[in-house]
Amino acid sequence: MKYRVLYFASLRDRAGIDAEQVESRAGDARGLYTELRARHGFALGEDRLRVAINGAFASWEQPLHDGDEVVFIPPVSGG
Amino acid sequence: MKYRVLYFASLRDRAGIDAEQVESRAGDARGLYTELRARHGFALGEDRLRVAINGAFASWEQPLHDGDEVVFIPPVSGG
Amino acid sequence: MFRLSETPIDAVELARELAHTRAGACVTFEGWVRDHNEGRAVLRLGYQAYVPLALAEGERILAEARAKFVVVEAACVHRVGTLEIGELAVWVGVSAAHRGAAFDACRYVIDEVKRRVPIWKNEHYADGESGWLHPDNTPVE
Amino acid sequence: MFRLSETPIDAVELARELAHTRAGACVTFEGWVRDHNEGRAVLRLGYQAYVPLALAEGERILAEARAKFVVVEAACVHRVGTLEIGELAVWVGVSAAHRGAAFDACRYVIDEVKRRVPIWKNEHYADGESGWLHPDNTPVE
Repeated sequence: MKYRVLYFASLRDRAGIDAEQVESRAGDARGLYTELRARHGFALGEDRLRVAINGAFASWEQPLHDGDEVVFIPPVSGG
Repeated sequence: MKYRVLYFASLRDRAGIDAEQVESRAGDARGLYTELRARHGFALGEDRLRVAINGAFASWEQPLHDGDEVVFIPPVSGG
Repeated sequence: MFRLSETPIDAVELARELAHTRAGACVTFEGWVRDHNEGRAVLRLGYQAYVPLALAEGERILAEARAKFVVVEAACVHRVGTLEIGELAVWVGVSAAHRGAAFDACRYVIDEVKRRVPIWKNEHYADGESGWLHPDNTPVE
Repeated sequence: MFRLSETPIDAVELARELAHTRAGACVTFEGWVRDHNEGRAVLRLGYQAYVPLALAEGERILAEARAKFVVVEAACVHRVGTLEIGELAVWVGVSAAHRGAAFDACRYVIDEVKRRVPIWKNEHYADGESGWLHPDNTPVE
């Protein structure tokens, strides 16, 4: 399936891109992150991240569908 | 002795004056208030008031001196 | 800086004086004249103050806030005289490196000002009556 | 109303929208860019946001504040992009009939915004380094 992945903060710096189309057989965000972490060498583990799917917070186990927008949310620091 | 007494809020309304010179034999604010309460018919008892002498909070028993400025402070309501 | 003002309070000008490159947080409190109190329609307010003691007590409260909380600047201005509905009656501003101290100090100052500073509020009601109020907004007599 | 702004925040204009004749209290919080953090000299900041989720989460927080506390108006604007020292990074304003609710709601909004809204601060230090920060202002990595 194809997913659109957006990167922010330290993940963006590490990946070197804001966003990418990903072709993957991962059926949830957990599997997808494992793949992308290996590819880009992300330092942050899943326990430090939250997941958003199509603009809403979601669980790591929520099934992904073709075309979903997936965002791994590093620890926030607004304000 | 002569004291200068200032009135505020409901005491001012009741006395009908902002301030007055008072000739009194009272040696402290407690005695002075007893006299003035009888004269002006103040509703507020001592337990509802604080005392200021020469611009600083003071006790009801602090000895008064000739020429002191005495203020009986009704419950405040700024803000 | 604690002041009493007979003219409208300029909150923008006051807030400017709180700024400092060390300060990361600024909390302000504004007390406005409401159109009602305890269920009665209010037309306007009058504030009386025993000026020298109000100034001294106000400065004492600001000094206490600076001692209790790690703040950069703390200031308060209170109106006296006649105020219409919606007018700014009291302004408190605190800047600090961190927001916890700014919130706590701002709250401390307005709570203590209302509790201790010799200022009295006289509400003028729509029914033609008026009355002096307690700190809890109930009538004095 | 929760907004993200790429241009300087006009706190005066925002505060005007909080006024209401029912409101007797207004508390505002301003977060300014400090010249230091954790002992390091800071030159400027950059804020990134995941915009649609930041807006949704910001509105959710304001709705929670309105449900938890008796307020008249509650609003928040957060800057994104590059900010210099002393610039206003985030503004929260709450009006209410009584000051307790205004303080508590304002504090709730800024605490939750810092904890939950997907906005990231990148500090640029005087020594040429930069780094993404945690909510507790320690570096991410």
